[in-house]
Amino acid sequence: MTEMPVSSAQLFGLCGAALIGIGLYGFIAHRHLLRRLVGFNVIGSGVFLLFGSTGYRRVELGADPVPQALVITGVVVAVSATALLVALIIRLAQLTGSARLPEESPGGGR
Amino acid sequence: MAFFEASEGPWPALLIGVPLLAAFTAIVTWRAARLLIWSGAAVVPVLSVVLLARVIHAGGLRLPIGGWAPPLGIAFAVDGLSAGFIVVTGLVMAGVLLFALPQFTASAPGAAESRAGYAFVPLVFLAWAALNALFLSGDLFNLYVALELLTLSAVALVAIDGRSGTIAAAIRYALFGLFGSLAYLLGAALLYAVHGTLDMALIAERATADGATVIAGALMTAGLAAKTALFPFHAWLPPAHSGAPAPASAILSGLVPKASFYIIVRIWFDVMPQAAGTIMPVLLGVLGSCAIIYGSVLAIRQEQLKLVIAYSTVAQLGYLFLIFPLAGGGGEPQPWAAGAWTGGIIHAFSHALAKAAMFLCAGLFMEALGHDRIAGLRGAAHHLPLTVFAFALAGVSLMGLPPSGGFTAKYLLLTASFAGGQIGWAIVIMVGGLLAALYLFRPLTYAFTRRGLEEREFARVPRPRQVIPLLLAGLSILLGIASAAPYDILQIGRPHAAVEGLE
Amino acid sequence: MMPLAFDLFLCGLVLAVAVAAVSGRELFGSIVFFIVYGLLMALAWVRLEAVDVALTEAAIGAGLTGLLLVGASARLRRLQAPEEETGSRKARAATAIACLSIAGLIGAAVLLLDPRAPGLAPMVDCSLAESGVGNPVTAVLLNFRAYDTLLESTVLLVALLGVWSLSDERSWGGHGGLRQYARPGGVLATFGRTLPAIGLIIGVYLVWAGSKQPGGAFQGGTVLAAVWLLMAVAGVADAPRVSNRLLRLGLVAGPALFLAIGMAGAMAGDFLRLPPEHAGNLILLIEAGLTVSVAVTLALLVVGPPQRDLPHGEPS
Amino acid sequence: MSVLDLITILFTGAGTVFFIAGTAGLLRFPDTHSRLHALTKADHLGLGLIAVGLAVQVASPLLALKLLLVWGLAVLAAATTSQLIARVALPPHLERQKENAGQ
Amino acid sequence: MNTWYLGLAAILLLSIGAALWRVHRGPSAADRMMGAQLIGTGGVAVLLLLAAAGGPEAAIDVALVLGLLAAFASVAFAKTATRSGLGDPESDAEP
Repeated sequence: MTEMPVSSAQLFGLCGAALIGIGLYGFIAHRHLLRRLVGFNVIGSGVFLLFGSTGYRRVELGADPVPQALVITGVVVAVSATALLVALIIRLAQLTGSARLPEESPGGGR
Repeated sequence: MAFFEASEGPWPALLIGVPLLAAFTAIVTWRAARLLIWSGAAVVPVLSVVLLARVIHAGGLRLPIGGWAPPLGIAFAVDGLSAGFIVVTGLVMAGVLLFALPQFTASAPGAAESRAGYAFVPLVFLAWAALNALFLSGDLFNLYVALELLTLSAVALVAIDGRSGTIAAAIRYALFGLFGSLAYLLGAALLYAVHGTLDMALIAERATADGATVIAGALMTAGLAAKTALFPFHAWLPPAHSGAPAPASAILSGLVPKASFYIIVRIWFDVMPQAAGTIMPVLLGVLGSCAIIYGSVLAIRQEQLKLVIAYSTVAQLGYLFLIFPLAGGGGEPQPWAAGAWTGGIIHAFSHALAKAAMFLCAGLFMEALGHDRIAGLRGAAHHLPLTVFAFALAGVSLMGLPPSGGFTAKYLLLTASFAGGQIGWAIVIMVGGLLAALYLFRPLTYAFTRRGLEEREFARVPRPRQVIPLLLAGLSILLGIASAAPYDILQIGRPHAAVEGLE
Repeated sequence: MMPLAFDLFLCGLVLAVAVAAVSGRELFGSIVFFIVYGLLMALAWVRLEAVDVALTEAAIGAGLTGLLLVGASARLRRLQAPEEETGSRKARAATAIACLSIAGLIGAAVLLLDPRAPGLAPMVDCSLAESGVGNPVTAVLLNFRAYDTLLESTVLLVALLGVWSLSDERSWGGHGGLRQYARPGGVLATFGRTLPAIGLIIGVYLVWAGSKQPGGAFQGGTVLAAVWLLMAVAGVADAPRVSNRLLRLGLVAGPALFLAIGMAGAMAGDFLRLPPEHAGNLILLIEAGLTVSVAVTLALLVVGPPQRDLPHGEPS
Repeated sequence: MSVLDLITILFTGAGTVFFIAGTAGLLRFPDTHSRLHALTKADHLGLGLIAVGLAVQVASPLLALKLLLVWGLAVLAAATTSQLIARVALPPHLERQKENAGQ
Repeated sequence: MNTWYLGLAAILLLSIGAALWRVHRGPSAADRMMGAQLIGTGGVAVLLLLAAAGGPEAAIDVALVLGLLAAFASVAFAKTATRSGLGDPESDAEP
C-alpha cells in the first residue's frame, strides 16, 4: 500500500465538518421552520459522521464501537427532537397560519 | 483501585431512579399524580440531603456504574458542587410540585384527565431526573444525554399552555437549545477523539492546551452559553419563561439554565483549566456584564410582572459568568479565586431559590387577579400579604442586600474583583444591584399602594400555597445568614480546596 | 486506491445532496433531498464499518425522519402556510461565509487529530467476554454504557409527552392523528397487508441478531414502528386512543424494566450491574422491552397529537 | 476465473447497465409517465440481476435467501409506489375519465 | 473480484448522482419522488455490492431495511396528494 495523502477516516471527518457548515447555513439563513429543521438535522448528522469517523482511524483494530454506540444514541435523541419540533411547527401553523416565528421585538415589553 | 469505592450505597442511583419511576407511573395513570407528587416531594429531597451528608462525611465520591470503571464505563462523580446543586434542585422541585398540586391534578375523584394535567407531572419528574443525572454525572456524553432530556422536557413545559405565543416561544427555545446541544456534543466528540475517553476526571489528567482541545472547548462553551441564555443568545428566554404556567416558569428560570452553566464550570475549572487561555474568561465576563446591564434595563421597561422576572433572569445569569475572569479558568490559582468561584456558585443557588419563589408569587397574583400587569397590583399587599412578603424577600436576595444569599454571593465576587485589581467587574456588579432595585421596586410600590382608583377584585388564594414561595424565598435569605456552611460544602472535592478564600 | 476513490465520490455526493436539501428553492424538493441524504449517509456508515449505525440511519434517518417531514410539509401546504421568502443576498452571503469559516475550524480540528489514536476498541475487546453479548456495539449500549441508554429511552418519552400536550383540550384522550382510509382491495390496501408480515420478521430478526451481529432494539423497534405506520396509512390499523391504558404501559415497559434491573443492581451494590453469568439473558430481556417501547413511542411520535376526526381535512 | 465468477460478472454488469439505462430514461424522457416506465426497469431488472449475480457467490443459503428477499422487497415496493405515483401524476381531465371508466 | 464490485458500486454512485438532477429539476412533485425512488434502489444495489466487495456482511441487512422502508416515503407522498391527506390516491371516496 502506498501512503495516501488522506485516510478514509479523515475524509469522512472532513465531510462531517463540511456538513456541519452546510446545515448551519440552512439553520440560520431560512425563516421557514421546516427548512430550519432540515438544517438542524444536517448539522446533527455531520456531527455524528465526524464522531464516527474518528473511531475508524485504526482500520486494523476495526471500528471503535464506543463512538458507534454513542452515535446511535444521538440519532435517537435527534429524531425525538425532530418529532417534537414538527408537532410544534404544525401547531403554530394551525394557530397562526404561518410556519415562521413572529419577528422578535428587541425591546420586549410595551 | 481503592479510588473507586463501591460501598457508597445506592444514593446516586436512587436520586435518578425515584423521579424516573414517578414519571413512568404518571405516564401510565394520571390518577396517581397526587400521590406521586406528595411522595416525590417528600422522598427525593431527603435523598438529596442524604447524599450531601455522605459527601460531607466522605469527601468527593466516584462510583463506577455497572461495575465498569472509566474509560470503558461511566462513573457518578459527586463533590460539594454537585451535591449542593442537587439539594437546591430538590428543594425547588418539591416546592414547585406541591404548589402545582391543585392546578394540575384531579380536583375531584371523578374528574376527567386533562391534557395539561396529564403532561405536566411526568414532565416535571423527568426534568428532575435529568437535573439530578446531570449534576451527578462524571462523563461528557452522559451529560449530553441528560442535557437533552432536560431540554426537551423544558421545551414541552414551555409549550404546555398551548397558546400561539407560547408555542412560538417553545420553538425558539428548542432551536437555541438543540443547536447548543449539538455544539456541545461536537466538542465532546473531539475530546474523545483526542483523549480516548469521555470521563471528565481522566480527561483532566490527560488534557493539554493542544489545538483540537481548545477548539472543542470553544464549541462546548458556545453551545452551553446559548443554552444558558448568555447575552447575545438571550432572546429566547423571556418569552419562554414568562409564557409557561407559573410552576413551570419557576423550574425553567430557577433551575434549567443552571444545568448548562454547571457544565461550563466543570469544563473550565475541572476538566481543562490549562486550555482556557486569557481571552476566553474575559470574553465570558464581558458578555455576562452585557447581560447584567441589558437584561436589567429591559426588565425595568416591562409592564408585565412575569416579563420583569424573566428579564431579571437574563441579568442574573450574567453574574454567573463573572466567575470566569474573577476565578480565572487558566493560569496560576490566585488567592481570591476560591472566593470568586464560591461566590458565583452561591449566586446560582440563591437565584434558583429566589427566582422560583418570584415566579410562584407571580402565579398567585395571576390567580388572584386574572392578569399580571404591574399597574394592576395595587392593593396586593393588603389582600395577599404573605405573597407580597415572599416576593419582597426574594427581591432582597436578587438585589444583593444583606443578609441574603445574594448578598454573600456579590460580596464574594466584589472582594475578589477588588483583590485582583479588576475594578471593572466590581462596577458592573454594583450597577447591576442598583438596576435590580429599580425593576423590583416598581411592582412592590404598586403592591403596597393601598387603594387604586376602584377597589379591585382579588380572588381568594389558599394560604398553604402562599407559604411555598415564602419558604423558598426564606431559604434564599438563609443561604446568606448561614453562609459559612455552603462555603465549606462547596470546597469539598475541589482541586484547589487548599487555597484559602478571602472571607 | 479504489476504496479511497469510492469514498471521495461518496463524500462528494453527500455534500451535494446536503447543499441541495438546505438551499433548494422549494420545500418539498428539499425534503426529498433530505430523504436521499439519509440513504447516502447509511452508505457512508457502511464504509466506516459501522453497520449498527448504518441500520439506525437507514431506519430513522432515511425512513422515519423522511416520513415525518413529508407529512409535515403536506399538512403545512394544506394549512396554506406561505412558503419561503428569500432574504437579502448580502445577508445570505455573510451567513455563508460565517458557516464556511466554522466548518473550516472544525475541519482543522479533524486534521489535528492523531491518526494513530486507538480509541477504546482494544478495551471493549478485552471486556467483551464478560458483557454477555458478542456484538461490541450492543455491549457498549446495554452493558458498558447502559446508563446512557436508559436515559436515552426516556428522551423518547419526553418527546411524546410534548407532542401529545399539543392537542386541543377537546380532543384529549382521542386517537392520535386522523383516521386513514384506503380503497378496499386497492394497491395501497394490498401493500399495507403484505409488507407488514415481512417487516415484522425483519424487525424481530434485527433485535434478535443484535446480540451477535449488527442490530438491536432501536433498529428493530424503528422498523416495527414503520411497519405499523404503513398499516395505519393503508387503513389496516387505527391509531389507538392516547388514553388507552395498555398503550401507555407499552410506552414505559422498556424503560421501566431497564430501570428495575438497574435498581436491583444498585441495591446489591452497583447500579445497572449485570452479573456476567446472566448478562446475556438480561440484555435480551431489556432489548425485548425496549423494542416494544421504542416501536410504540416512535410510531406515536410520527402520528402526532390526538385529534378529533373530521370528515374533511384539518381540524379547525 | 471460475464459471461462477463469470456468471457473477455477467449478471452484475448487466444489472448495472440496466440501472444506467433507467437513469438515462429518467433524465431524458419527456413526461412523467414515460419516466416512470424507465424507473421500473431499473428497479425490477437492475437490482434483480445484481442480486442474482451475487447470490451465486455466497456460501450460505440463508444469505442467498436474504439477497433474493431484498430484490423481492424492491419489486413489491416499486410496483406499489409506481402505481400510486402514476395516479398522483395523472392530469385532472384524465383522472376524471379513469374514474368514470372504473365505475 | 473486489475491484470489480467496487467499480460497479462506483458506477452506480455515478448514476445516483445523475438521478439527483431529476430530483432537483422536478418539475412535478411526482418526478422528484420518482428520482428518490430510483436512488433508493440504487443505494440498495450499492450496499449489496459493498457487502460482496469485502465489506461487512451485515451490509445486506442494511439493504434489507432500506428496501423495506424505501417505499414508505413514496406511499406517504401519494397519500398526502389526496384531497384530505387521508384517502386513497386510487379513489376519490373519502372516509
